[in-house]
Amino acid sequence: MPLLLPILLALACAPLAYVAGRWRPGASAWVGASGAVASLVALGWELTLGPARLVLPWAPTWGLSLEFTRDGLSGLYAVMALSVGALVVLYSRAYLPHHLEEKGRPARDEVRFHVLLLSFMAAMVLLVTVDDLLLLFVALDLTTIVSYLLIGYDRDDPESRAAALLSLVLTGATSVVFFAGAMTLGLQYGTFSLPLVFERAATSPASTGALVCLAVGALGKSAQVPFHFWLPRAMAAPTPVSSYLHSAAMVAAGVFLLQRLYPLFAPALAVRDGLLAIGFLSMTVGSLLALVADPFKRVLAYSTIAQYGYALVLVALGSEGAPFYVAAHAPCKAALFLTVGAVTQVTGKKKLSEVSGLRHSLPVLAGASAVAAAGLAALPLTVGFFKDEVFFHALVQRGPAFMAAGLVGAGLTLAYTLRLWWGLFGGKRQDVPAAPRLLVAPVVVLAGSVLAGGILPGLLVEPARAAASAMRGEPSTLALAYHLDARAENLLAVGAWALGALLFATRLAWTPGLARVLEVVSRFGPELGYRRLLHLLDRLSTWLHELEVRDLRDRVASVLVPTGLLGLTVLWVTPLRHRFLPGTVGWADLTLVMALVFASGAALATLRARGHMVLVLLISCVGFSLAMVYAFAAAPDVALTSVLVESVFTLLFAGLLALLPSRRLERAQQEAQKPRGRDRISAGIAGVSAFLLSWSALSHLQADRVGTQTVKLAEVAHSPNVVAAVLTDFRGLDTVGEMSVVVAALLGVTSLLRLKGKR
Amino acid sequence: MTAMTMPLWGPLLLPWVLASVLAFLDGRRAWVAWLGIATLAATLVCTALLLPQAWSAHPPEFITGDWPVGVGIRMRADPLSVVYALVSTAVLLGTLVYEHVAGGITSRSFPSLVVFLGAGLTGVFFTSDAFNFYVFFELAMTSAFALASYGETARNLRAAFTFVVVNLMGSMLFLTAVVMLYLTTGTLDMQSMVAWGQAQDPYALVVPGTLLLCAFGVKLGFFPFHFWAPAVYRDAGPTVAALLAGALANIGSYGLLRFGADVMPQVLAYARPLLEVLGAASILYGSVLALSRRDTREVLAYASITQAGLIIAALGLAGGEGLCAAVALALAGSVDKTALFLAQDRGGERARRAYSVAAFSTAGVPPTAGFWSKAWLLKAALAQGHTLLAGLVVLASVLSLISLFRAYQREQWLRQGAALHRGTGAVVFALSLALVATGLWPEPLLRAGRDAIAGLGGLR
Amino acid sequence: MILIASLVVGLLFACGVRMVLERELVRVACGTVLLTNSSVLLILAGSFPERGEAVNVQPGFPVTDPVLQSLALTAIVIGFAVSALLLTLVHRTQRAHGSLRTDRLVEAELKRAHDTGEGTPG
Amino acid sequence: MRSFVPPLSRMLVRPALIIALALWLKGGGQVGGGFPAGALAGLVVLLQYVVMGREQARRYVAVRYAALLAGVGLLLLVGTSFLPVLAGYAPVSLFPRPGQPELGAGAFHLHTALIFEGGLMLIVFGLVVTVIDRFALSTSTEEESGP
Repeated sequence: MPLLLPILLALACAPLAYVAGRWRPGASAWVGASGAVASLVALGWELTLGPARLVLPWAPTWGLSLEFTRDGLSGLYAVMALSVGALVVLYSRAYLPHHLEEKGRPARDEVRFHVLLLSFMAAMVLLVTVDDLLLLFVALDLTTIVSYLLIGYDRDDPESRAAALLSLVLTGATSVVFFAGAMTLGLQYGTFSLPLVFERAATSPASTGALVCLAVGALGKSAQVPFHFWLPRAMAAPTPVSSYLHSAAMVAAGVFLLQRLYPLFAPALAVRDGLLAIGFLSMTVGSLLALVADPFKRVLAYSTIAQYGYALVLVALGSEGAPFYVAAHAPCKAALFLTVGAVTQVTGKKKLSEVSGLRHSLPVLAGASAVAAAGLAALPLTVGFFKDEVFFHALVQRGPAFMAAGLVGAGLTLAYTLRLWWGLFGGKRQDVPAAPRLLVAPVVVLAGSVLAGGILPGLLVEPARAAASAMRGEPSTLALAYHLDARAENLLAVGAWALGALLFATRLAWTPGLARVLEVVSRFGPELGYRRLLHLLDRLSTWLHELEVRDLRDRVASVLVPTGLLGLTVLWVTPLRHRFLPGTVGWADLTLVMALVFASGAALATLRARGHMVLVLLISCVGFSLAMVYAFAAAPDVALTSVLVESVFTLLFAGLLALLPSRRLERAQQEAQKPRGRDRISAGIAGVSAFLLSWSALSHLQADRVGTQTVKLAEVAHSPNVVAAVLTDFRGLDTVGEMSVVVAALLGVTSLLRLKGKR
Repeated sequence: MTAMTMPLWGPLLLPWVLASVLAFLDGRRAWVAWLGIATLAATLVCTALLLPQAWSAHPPEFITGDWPVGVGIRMRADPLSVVYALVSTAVLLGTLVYEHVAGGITSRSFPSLVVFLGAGLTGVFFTSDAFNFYVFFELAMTSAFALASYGETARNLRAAFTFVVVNLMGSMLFLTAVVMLYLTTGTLDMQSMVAWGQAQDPYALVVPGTLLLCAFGVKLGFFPFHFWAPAVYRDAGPTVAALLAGALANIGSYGLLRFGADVMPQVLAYARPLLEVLGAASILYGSVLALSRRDTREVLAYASITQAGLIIAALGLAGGEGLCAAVALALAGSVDKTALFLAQDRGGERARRAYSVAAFSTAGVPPTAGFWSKAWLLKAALAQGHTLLAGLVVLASVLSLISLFRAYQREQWLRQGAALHRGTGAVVFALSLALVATGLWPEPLLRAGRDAIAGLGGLR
Repeated sequence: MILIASLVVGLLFACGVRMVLERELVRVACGTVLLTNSSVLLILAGSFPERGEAVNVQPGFPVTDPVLQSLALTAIVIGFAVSALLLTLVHRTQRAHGSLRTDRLVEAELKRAHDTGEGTPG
Repeated sequence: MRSFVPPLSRMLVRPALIIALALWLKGGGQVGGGFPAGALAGLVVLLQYVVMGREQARRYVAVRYAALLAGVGLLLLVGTSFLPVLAGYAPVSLFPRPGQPELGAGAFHLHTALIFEGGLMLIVFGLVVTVIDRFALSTSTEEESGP
């Protein structure tokens, strides 16, 4: 099972790091990073072997198995997750101690962070390698859970707790919707296994509803409009979290899902058009917000929303460049996040308006981040150039309107990237202490890879093609090369640069106005809707709770009244013949009827009883009359028992009354005689339904009951008294149980009324 | 009965005898508590040993005194009985261990009553006789009545009083229903009732069926029979709340499955629209009300109403899949509730983790047991074309995610310096581990759900 | 006979419910006793039509269903045990709250809920 | 209230207990059984409590250890029902089994049902006496400490 090796190595990272961390907190990051690198190496070796699948038995009851795939798509994303993961873990080794010190937390909490980060990496690797709809969802939710824990890592900080909850709710909610879609598809095709699903989808396309559900899950994960607002809030997390989850991993998961499931979406043009619109919308919204945001991490967060909007557009267009776009974007964005993290750590500042001119103090960081920024803005000689190249290529095929939109988008990207970099490193000189080497090194590595991809694009062609063909299920002809001619893509790129430069140069003129407009607009955004909805639900909840029953009497009534009404309804609607038989009354029944009348009279009298003693006597009167009934009904055992029980009970009640303070009793008495109208109604409903239900039951007596059999068997059981035989022998188990009830009640009594001094 | 196979009376007798012995002893002593724990552990093992037999073609059964069927009481251990007994005993065991290690038992009779509760539950699950069901049911209920006031503050007593009075109504309804069943069918043996129902007019069973639904509704606590639950779960001690919500509520779901799906499948089919409405109402009511509650235990109480609603809705779905989902929901929910109620009590790192795991499970987030049970319900609902119910399940998941994690973040023990107790942490950790393990390898849960239903009267 | 018996069952049940819905703990306990009585009566009412001699049965004579009798006995005993427990609980509850009135329990419950800052959305 | 009631109630103890015993032993053949027997015995003790107070009533050993008696009763009950399983019989098999000869004469037969009923009697007696005892005890503390 060679396919498992990288996955197992990735899964092993977190536990290994935990063990190492128990030994020495600092070691966890190194162990985790080396594990990630080992997994990366194993993956690289795997990928040279070509595509493969692995199926392991899992839950045969549901026909589920653990299915893994190794193809271009999973390879590309896994490499991304592992390599960025390793770098970020190392970076956090340098970042975290300072962060923890600031928050006043012990240094050993660092291990938890590394473990969570590595768990996230493992979840991500799992997500991209599984080949089963259900497993996709499981891995997706794993990333949700770990991201909740990571975003809420500063658990003493209310803001980060709120951000964590928001991201949990939004990504969790959308992924449940995804699951509903997956379940629909699973039922439609009779399997969750992706290759089979794709195969069957070729003949019968997936239902639009299911596809929309799947898309919602992906959009929520990738922070696309209208679910985008969780991402900026999630920037409350420590920077390594943002740089990993919100550049290369978690947000990538959503777009990855769409790429993985592309064969399902391919024939559904309406859904794809919807995705296209959302992609453009996210692009615009993200870019504009990135242009005016002040905290650097927010700029990057909005940029992420915009960039995944591009990726979404590519998927919606069915472009073969979609996987490549995400892969090219990831190192650039991660490097920039790491840069701003380093800046924050060195300066203690978080906003663009608070820093400037850091290039003098942090030259290496400035240089490396310049490369990353160039990559993000798609300048030549970086891998980013090609991401826009494929983007433009896809747009060109759709016509001028799309081309114009792409041009504006790319221009905006350049503008905000310039604004960010210049804001940090350009302008008036500020002197700050040098950044620790471990904070800078990952940025340099990432920048190096961005540059390498830009200079030697040929290296990237193969993986990009493999991923594209895995996504679209057909061989890819994707080409990545510099063409020094006036083709549309190049013209668009040049146009975008010009636009970006223009926007950047004139930024002082339009920024305040745009900021004001956006502020007004964003007040009516989906975030407001979310808040309103939640608030409304809270109000509804409180209102319902105010209405809720809290009185003991109403709690009892709420059991009996619905039961009574339900019973009456059932009697009303069930077509049963001879529902009610009045029965016959002979002279022999006279005594019985009289005893019954006596019992009823006593029961009615209890309602009028003022004093407690009278009440108790009336209750026992009911009991004795019923005992009489049983005696006349030829049930002497029952009669005897109920006489004795009634006597004991009367005395116990009397004892209780003697116990209770008389003033309290009197006070309670005065209150007791003021019944509410609804109590009468409840009692009426309960009584009427009890009457009708018992009448119905008594009208349908089965003549041949087990009782007759027991009479015959009593002699065999050596017991002339049949009732005794039933009690002790035939149904002896009942009696043992019943006596256990008595003992349990006894235990309850003794624990409620303890002997003095034994407490 | 060879030496190798576990006799059916083993798990039945063991807690019963030892509960009687424990009744003599002072439960506040450590060794007595450990004896109670050992009893429940042994019961658990004995029940587990019944598994292979229960899964065989002829589940183990006996009739008391070897009398003819109907005259004697038949006990039977089919898969449904065994899985319910296993989970309930495990929950009781965890709770008893928790109470003991959390600082000692403060009442003389606590261990004995918990074991009596265990005996009652095992009896309820194994009996195949309607009246015997009532007797064991009363044994479990009375032990719970006696346990409900544990702690004995004014608050606990108030909860106990509410619990006892409301549940007495439920017991009364149940007794009436059983008697009506006997009067109508002439037998108390469940298998014979199945036969009667197939031969005669099933409409005659509708009235007792309605009463049973209401009686079990009170135990399970679904809308509109749930009004006692929030107050009791909030005001009873945390251990007691765990016992009531985790173990005792199982009687409700089991009873509905046993009487509904096994004894009176025709009546169940007849009641489907009603169950759907009640289920949907409980799901909505529980999830919405949980949102604004600030007391964690109240949040959990409403979450358990949602859970009850899901079970009812699952029963309301036609076909076996819905019933399977109901079993899985009940089993997973039982462990969830116990873990949640216990974890919110003391705090500590492990309790915190356990709480979040159980909360994820309740909300149906993988990889937890709760995910599979909700997935099953979703699957059954979608397979029936019941999009509305599927939507409700999704909504309930989201809302319970919000309310449970709001409570999680609000709790004091989230902050630093929460008391860390090794023993209590270990108990809740074990429960959450079970949830995750089932989530990662769902086959046991799925098989339990599928096979528990396979032998029931409705599908035979 | 059937009609009369079920009427009495209904009447006892209604009186019991009416008592349980009273504002006072002792009456609640009394109400449950009445409710138990009504269900026992229902059990035995099943054997009214064919009642006979339970002791020393001679072949051919009518017989009161012994199973119903034993069910009634069991129900009586369980009802008795639970009521004893309930009485004790009434005693303890009134001592803890200093009142026999159920609305006092509600007040105490609401007060506690109010103290924990309940009722405001979080 | 110095009247004839206290001596009378004391005099009632023995006959009542004898009737209870008779109810127990004849339960198999005629009306009676363990439950009424236990309730009757409990009733007599109850009378002692009501008439003579707790201290006087607790002169009897059986009253002081009533709760324990209930436990013994349950053990008897469980033992009679379940010990036969160790010999391979079904649970709740009473002896003599159907077809086996009976021992005894007249209305009185030796039968394990007797032990069974005896357990019943002890439990019911235990419950009744314990409840009244605790109530009585509670009254005396109530007077001391108040609500």
